[in-house]
Amino acid sequence: MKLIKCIIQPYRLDELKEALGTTKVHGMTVTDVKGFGRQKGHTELYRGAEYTVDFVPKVELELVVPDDAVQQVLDLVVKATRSGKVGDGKIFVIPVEEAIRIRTGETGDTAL
Amino acid sequence: MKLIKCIIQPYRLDELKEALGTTKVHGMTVTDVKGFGRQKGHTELYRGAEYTVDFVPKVELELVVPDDAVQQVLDLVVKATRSGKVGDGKIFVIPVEEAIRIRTGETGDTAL
Amino acid sequence: MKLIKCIIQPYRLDELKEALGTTKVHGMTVTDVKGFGRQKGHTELYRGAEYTVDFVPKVELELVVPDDAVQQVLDLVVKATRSGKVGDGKIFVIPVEEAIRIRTGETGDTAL
Amino acid sequence: MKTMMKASSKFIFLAMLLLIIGALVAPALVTAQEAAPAAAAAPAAPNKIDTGDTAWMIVATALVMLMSIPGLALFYGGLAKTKDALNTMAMTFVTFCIVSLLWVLYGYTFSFGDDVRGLIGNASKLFLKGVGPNSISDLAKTIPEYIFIAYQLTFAAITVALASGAYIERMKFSAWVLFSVIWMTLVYLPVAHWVWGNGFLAKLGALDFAGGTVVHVNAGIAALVGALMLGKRKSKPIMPGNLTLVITGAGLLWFGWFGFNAGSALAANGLAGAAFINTNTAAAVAALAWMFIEWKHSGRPTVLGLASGAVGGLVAITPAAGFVNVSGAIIIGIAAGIIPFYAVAKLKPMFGYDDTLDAFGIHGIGGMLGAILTGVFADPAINPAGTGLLYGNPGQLWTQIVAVAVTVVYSGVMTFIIFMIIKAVVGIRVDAEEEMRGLDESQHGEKAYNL
Amino acid sequence: MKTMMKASSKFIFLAMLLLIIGALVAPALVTAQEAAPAAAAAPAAPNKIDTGDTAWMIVATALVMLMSIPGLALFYGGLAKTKDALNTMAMTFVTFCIVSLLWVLYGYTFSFGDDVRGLIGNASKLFLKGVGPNSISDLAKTIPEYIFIAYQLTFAAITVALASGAYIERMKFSAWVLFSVIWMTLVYLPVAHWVWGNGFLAKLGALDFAGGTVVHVNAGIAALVGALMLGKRKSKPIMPGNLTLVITGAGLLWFGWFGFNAGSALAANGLAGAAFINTNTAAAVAALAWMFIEWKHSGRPTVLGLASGAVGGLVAITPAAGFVNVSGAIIIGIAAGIIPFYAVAKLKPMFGYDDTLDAFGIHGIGGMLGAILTGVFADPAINPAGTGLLYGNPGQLWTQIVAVAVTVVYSGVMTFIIFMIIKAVVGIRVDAEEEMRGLDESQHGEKAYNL
Amino acid sequence: MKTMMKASSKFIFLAMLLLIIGALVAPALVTAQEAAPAAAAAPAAPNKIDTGDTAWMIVATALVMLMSIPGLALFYGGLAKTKDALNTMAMTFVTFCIVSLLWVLYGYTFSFGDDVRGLIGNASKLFLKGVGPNSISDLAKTIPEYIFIAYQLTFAAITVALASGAYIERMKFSAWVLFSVIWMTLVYLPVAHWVWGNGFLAKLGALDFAGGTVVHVNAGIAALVGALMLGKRKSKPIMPGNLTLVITGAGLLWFGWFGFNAGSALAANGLAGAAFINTNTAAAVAALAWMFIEWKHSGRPTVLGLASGAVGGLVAITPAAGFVNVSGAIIIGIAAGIIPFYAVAKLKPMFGYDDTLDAFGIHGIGGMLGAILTGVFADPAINPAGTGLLYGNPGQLWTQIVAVAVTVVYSGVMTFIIFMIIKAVVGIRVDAEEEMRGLDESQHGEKAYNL
Ligand SMILES: Nc1ncnc2c1ncn2[C@@H]1O[C@H](COP(=O)(O)OP(=O)(O)O)[C@@H](O)[C@H]1O
Ligand SMILES: Nc1ncnc2c1ncn2[C@@H]1O[C@H](COP(=O)(O)OP(=O)(O)O)[C@@H](O)[C@H]1O
Ligand SMILES: Nc1ncnc2c1ncn2[C@@H]1O[C@H](COP(=O)(O)OP(=O)(O)O)[C@@H](O)[C@H]1O
Repeated sequence: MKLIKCIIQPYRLDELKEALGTTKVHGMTVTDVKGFGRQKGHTELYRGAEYTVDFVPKVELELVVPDDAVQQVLDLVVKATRSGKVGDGKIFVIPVEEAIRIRTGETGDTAL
Repeated sequence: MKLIKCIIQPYRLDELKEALGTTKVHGMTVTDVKGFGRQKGHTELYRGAEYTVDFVPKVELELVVPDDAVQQVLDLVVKATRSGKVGDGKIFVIPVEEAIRIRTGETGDTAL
Repeated sequence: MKLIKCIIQPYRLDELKEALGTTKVHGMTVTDVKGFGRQKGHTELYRGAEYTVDFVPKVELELVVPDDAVQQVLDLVVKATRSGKVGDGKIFVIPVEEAIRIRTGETGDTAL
Repeated sequence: MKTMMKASSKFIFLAMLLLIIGALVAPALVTAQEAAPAAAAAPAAPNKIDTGDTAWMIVATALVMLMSIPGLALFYGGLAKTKDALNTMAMTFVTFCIVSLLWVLYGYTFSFGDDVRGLIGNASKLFLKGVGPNSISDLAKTIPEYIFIAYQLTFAAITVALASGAYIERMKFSAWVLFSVIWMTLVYLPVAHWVWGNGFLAKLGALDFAGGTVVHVNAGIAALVGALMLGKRKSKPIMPGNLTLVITGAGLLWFGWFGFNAGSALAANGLAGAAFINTNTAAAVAALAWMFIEWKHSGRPTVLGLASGAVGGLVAITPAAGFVNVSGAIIIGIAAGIIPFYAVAKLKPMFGYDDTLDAFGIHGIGGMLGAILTGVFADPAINPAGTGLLYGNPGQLWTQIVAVAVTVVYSGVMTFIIFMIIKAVVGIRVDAEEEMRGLDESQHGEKAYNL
Repeated sequence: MKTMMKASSKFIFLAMLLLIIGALVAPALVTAQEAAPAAAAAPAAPNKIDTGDTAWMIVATALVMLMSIPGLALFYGGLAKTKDALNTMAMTFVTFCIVSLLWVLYGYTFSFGDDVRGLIGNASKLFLKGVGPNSISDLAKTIPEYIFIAYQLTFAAITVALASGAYIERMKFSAWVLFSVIWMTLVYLPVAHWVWGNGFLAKLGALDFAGGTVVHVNAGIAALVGALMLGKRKSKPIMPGNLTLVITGAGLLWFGWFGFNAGSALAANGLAGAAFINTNTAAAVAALAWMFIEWKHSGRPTVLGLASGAVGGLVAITPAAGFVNVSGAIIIGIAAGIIPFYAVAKLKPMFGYDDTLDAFGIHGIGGMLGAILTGVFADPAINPAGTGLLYGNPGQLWTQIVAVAVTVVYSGVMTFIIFMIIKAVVGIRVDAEEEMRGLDESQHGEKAYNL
Repeated sequence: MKTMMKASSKFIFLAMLLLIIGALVAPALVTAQEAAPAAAAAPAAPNKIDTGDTAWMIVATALVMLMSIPGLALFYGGLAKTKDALNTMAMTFVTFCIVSLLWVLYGYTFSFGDDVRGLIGNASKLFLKGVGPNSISDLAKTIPEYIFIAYQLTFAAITVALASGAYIERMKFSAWVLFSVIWMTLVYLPVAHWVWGNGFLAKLGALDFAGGTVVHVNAGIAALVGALMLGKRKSKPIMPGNLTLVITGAGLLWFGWFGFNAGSALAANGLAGAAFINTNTAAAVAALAWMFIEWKHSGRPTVLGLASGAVGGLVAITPAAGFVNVSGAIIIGIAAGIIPFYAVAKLKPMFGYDDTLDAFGIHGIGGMLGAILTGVFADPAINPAGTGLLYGNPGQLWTQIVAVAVTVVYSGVMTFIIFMIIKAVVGIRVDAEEEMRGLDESQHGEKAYNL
């Protein structure tokens, strides 16, 4: 199994969810995060002063998928979230040694 | 060392913390996350309209533990958070190559 | 590539960002988290009653870096965030098998 | 573009419909009997300042000001998405400021100056020329004219601001600023004159105690037309950012509305008392009606439902407050809790216009409801100036319908034109990407919360 | 069930205790001298509307309305957990609406209609029959009766709403709606009549300028009994969701309280002035007293302490506002800052009842404190209608104790019965899982914040 | 320490400068013509309570109270960082309570007691000795003295609270409590007496209708000096925690300001009417001016700009409200929107003092602006008590400058001394680590939000 970590633009989340609906990925975990990278933050105003907010709000998806599904999911994610503009985000693939579904105690791919 | 990622029901956190108190796990990191999975969200009302909130609020625990403690922790987590109802959550085990305690610079298991 | 997860004191973030500016780490992802560990939370008051908030607000940085940059980054992080006081935080190093830049589809180190 | 087409076509249809109504009711104009406007409710003694009346009207003016900032700003701002909350509040805030200035420059004289052919006030009081601490208007014979001017100012301001509820989350701030200036000038001033400045609707005998047509129908139609012109927002779902602000805003609106309705007696007297208790009763009843309907309809009663119902009740009782008795207020309250609910829950999805915060659904519909029911329940025992259908004067109902129809047509047509002009000059909508990032950041470079 | 046992047993004990007190004070009934109720403070001239008094009372009525929505709604809603904030606000909101309706239907006549055997008002003014813009009540001889009706309405509404503070985070919304209807009818109406409608407590000479017993003791006891009946919440720790709302609410309560206390003079006169400055002084002193006590006790002064102390002071000065002088107000303020603090910090944990927001600790205790101290500090130089122990009239203290005891026993017993009935009809508590998810979602399908 | 040096040196320079001004204007003292203080605006009839005037002044007093809690508390609290929000609100809250108590003990008599050598009031009314429900002050001949006392109390309270805006996010709460007590006693009481208690500035003919110098210049200078003494905060960037609170606060300030300015007529009359409309006009114009300047300057108009401009306009019109005509109000409004903007955007960074929320930039600068322009635009047709430069009385402008200079010097010097004393006694700043954790937790053990 792999943990696929996707850091994407918040407003891409819905499209991505739909796209994944077509796969055998049944679940995912989403976190609001602050991103630092090539895409720069915006400037805010305060009584004539300007200060830059140096981070960009992003959303981080964590998907654990069976090895055989990884490639398909990666393609889907890229397809659903690419705009070609700086800030589209990143995908990281991390090995997972075990997964357990708490409810049933099932382990391995069947736990996903 | 392993990183044990547990995605659980928010209101199970306290019980789980107590349970872990009995082990040699000294610390953990907790994040509020949104979960998508078999357990569906609820519906909210707005002037006669109903819209479904499709995610479920969850809590993600990250515990890094020595290899020899993994099994014990897994059992504890399952025991403390299982209700048998859909939505109990998942546990993922991810390999960790190194850990450092910033304060002391200690590394490896002693850093945990 | 490695995923370097740093759990640090929130008010150390700026210094750390500056420090990293000097390296070839171009991006990072930051999450607000609650930490449990040796450093204990504080007590709050409510009409003559005292209750302890048992967690400590922390910030979690996720940095994916090429293998050859890991050591340098680790040193920098420790340098930038160590105060020697309990609660300085932890660093965990986790293997990453693949990285993709959504915008371009680039993979591997060049995607970072 | 497509939206545009749909919008205008929809609008044309609407206009047609109403012009027909207008035509139908023409005869009524002939038969309609004379009747004094609400102002006449004040004692017809020689003009002399009464400290008690003045005390009340100073406070009433402050109360209506409070309805805009922060009342309406909170009610609307809390319902907006968090990323658009400040922009929504800014719309009400800037409008109150703009109208405050224009009102003393020319607004007051064109609506309350001496009547010119029943259509508009004359320019005799441009820049408040000739008004001093001792001046008293014939429309309010026991208070300083300065207070009467300020009191009417607050009505003009909130009327414009109300329309913003249908435009938020996509309208350019610059366009809104322009809209406030033009709409207040070309729409509010004449309509206010027609009804309250001894204009033709007043002469016609239309009853509007505190602004059912002048304020709510007027703003509600502007809301609908503007929403059609702006087109739908990109992101459908409603996400009230902060409902605690909505409840706070609703409370302040209710509180301020006592100044709005009881203040329209222009004196501290029994009529103000009647308007006060009618206002409170209708608001409470409408809140309960909406809550129970929703409980039945959706299975749970909502806090937003209570607040929306209360506002609906306040809107509907506005034209009636100083004319009906408590039973009338209760019936109006029930209607005002149920009908706007269905307008919002069914009509809006059916026609598919994007009235973001239901400014039309609640103020437009509620205002028409109140204006018409005033013609039914006006009880001469409460106010000799008004006798409704139930008390043997069916003509009044007709007159009310005429007044509503005239307002609907005029406000509708003018709003359409004004939007066309603004569209040509500065454009009316922010671009898609700004809309998605939120108007707080794109229009103001600010963020509501840094928690 | 167990909770139930504990609850009732605790309650029985309480009831016994108070019946004994009641018995002890019986003799007082005989010796107690006549004294006019606060209302009599208004000039006894022939009934004629005074525009100044009317102006003030219209505003005072609006101010007391503001105390409920959004005042109390914010004060309570901000203290509730975020997941229960809207439900908490909804309780006050819906109660204000329910009472507003019932008051004009039958509430007013049963509490202020002509006295029937000192127990209740007669039905002569059912549906406000016979009341018009020119009516004036003998209880307020210089203002329109409509305003007097509305003013008294706002007192009834907030009294019921106050009790909700002890019930939140676990009570069914439907049960609360029922409670509002029944409790207002069976408890508030008679008690208000006894004290302010020339009922037996008025005849007895009990002094209650603005509602120490009628409002605060009454609601405070209902709060305690209800909390016992409901039992403890599942999750202990208090987690005030938004303290900025609490401070806002406290400020609006303070502001509105001027209408509550100074308005109880029913006129714009020197007595109102005295009530005003006493109110402000007691609130300020109590806030400081609470702050310093807490500073000593817990090492730091809290903002919630300042706000809670202020409310405690406002509660305690309520019955005394129009009777004591400024020194009296200062002493009452000190007591009201310290005693409720200990009631909340020590008594509650000791007895273990779950009075979520300390409605009993602050309103119950503070109300008794104020009612009794009124019997000590009432200064005839401020108001001839009241002379306290310090000014040579020990009987007054006794009378005050009687009034408190009667209210405690009646409110306690009735609340117990009402809860039993509601428990049987719809149940009083949400199930454990709903409580854990939060009442906003389970009862209303809403969420306070989407930030 | 270094900060300390910089602070004091900066201050010395400031003081020198002003002493020179003071010297320069000395001659003016001789030539200055007599003129009555604003109070004289009330009719000079025999003292008799007028119910209308009383009704208005009761409400006006409540309105000014509302300006502090929650008005200013919200305006400041919403601008503070989230971790310091409660402490910021607590500063205003505790100050209002402290002043409320001290005012009835000795504040009133020392500022409004019979004049002693033009410098201070005598102690005849210590603890309000001799004041009762029927007392009437010669300074307000138609309302109960209790109301006059309470009204003046609210001015004293908000003046002290205003200064806190420059101190927040680093000042010890205990130091602030001490500051409130001492500054109100040694600075506010005498200055208020000089201008309103028939003190030497009144005799000199200084015009200050509602507190331009007494309240805003006074507090603004205290803000600047205190900010210099406290030194800079550790963390630079401003991070307004919750701008919805700021808008709410601004709205409540605007609303309450009607009580502040129109109430300063001390009666419900045409002068109050003039003050009312001037207040609203100046606030609106200043808000627009600030918005447009910022739009030009930074490319986008901000909501905070609208709110800040409105407050700036309210500040500047305060001394002028009852003296100028509407045109005067418009010009003052424009100046008050532009000049404070530059003071905040340019002056502050230039000199580098850390006036956290621009209490000096807005209240200090705006107050001076208003006080001086009053000497230019005072129109005898509005108020015979004041004739400005434009109406042929250049001396008035001079007198205004004198009054401002005297206030600046006195307030500046005294604030410096008071801070030195407090620094010695309890210290003025929290330690770096507490500052970083936030003052809510370190000073109060509380957290604004648990969302
Ligand atoms: N090395 C990295 N480690 C972790 N997160 C990263 C890294 N680089 C970028 N990110 C995340 O990806 C987001 C997008 O990256 P950015 O450089 O802005 O644009 P792009 O993905 O188009 O190169 C960043 O905001 C950050 O959250
Ligand atoms: N494949 C997955 N990858 C990451 N997180 C997952 C995955 N599947 C489930 N989750 C997380 O676990 C939570 C519980 O899963 P769900 O399917 O709802 O119930 P159950 O765990 O009982 O099967 C989800 O809300 C989601 O946060
Ligand atoms: N075993 C662990 N797994 C995950 N996170 C941990 C672990 N131990 C500590 N942490 C995180 O590191 C933070 C700091 O650890 P703590 O024990 O408080 O101080 P120190 O790092 O100085 O030992 C904790 O608040 C927690 O967020």
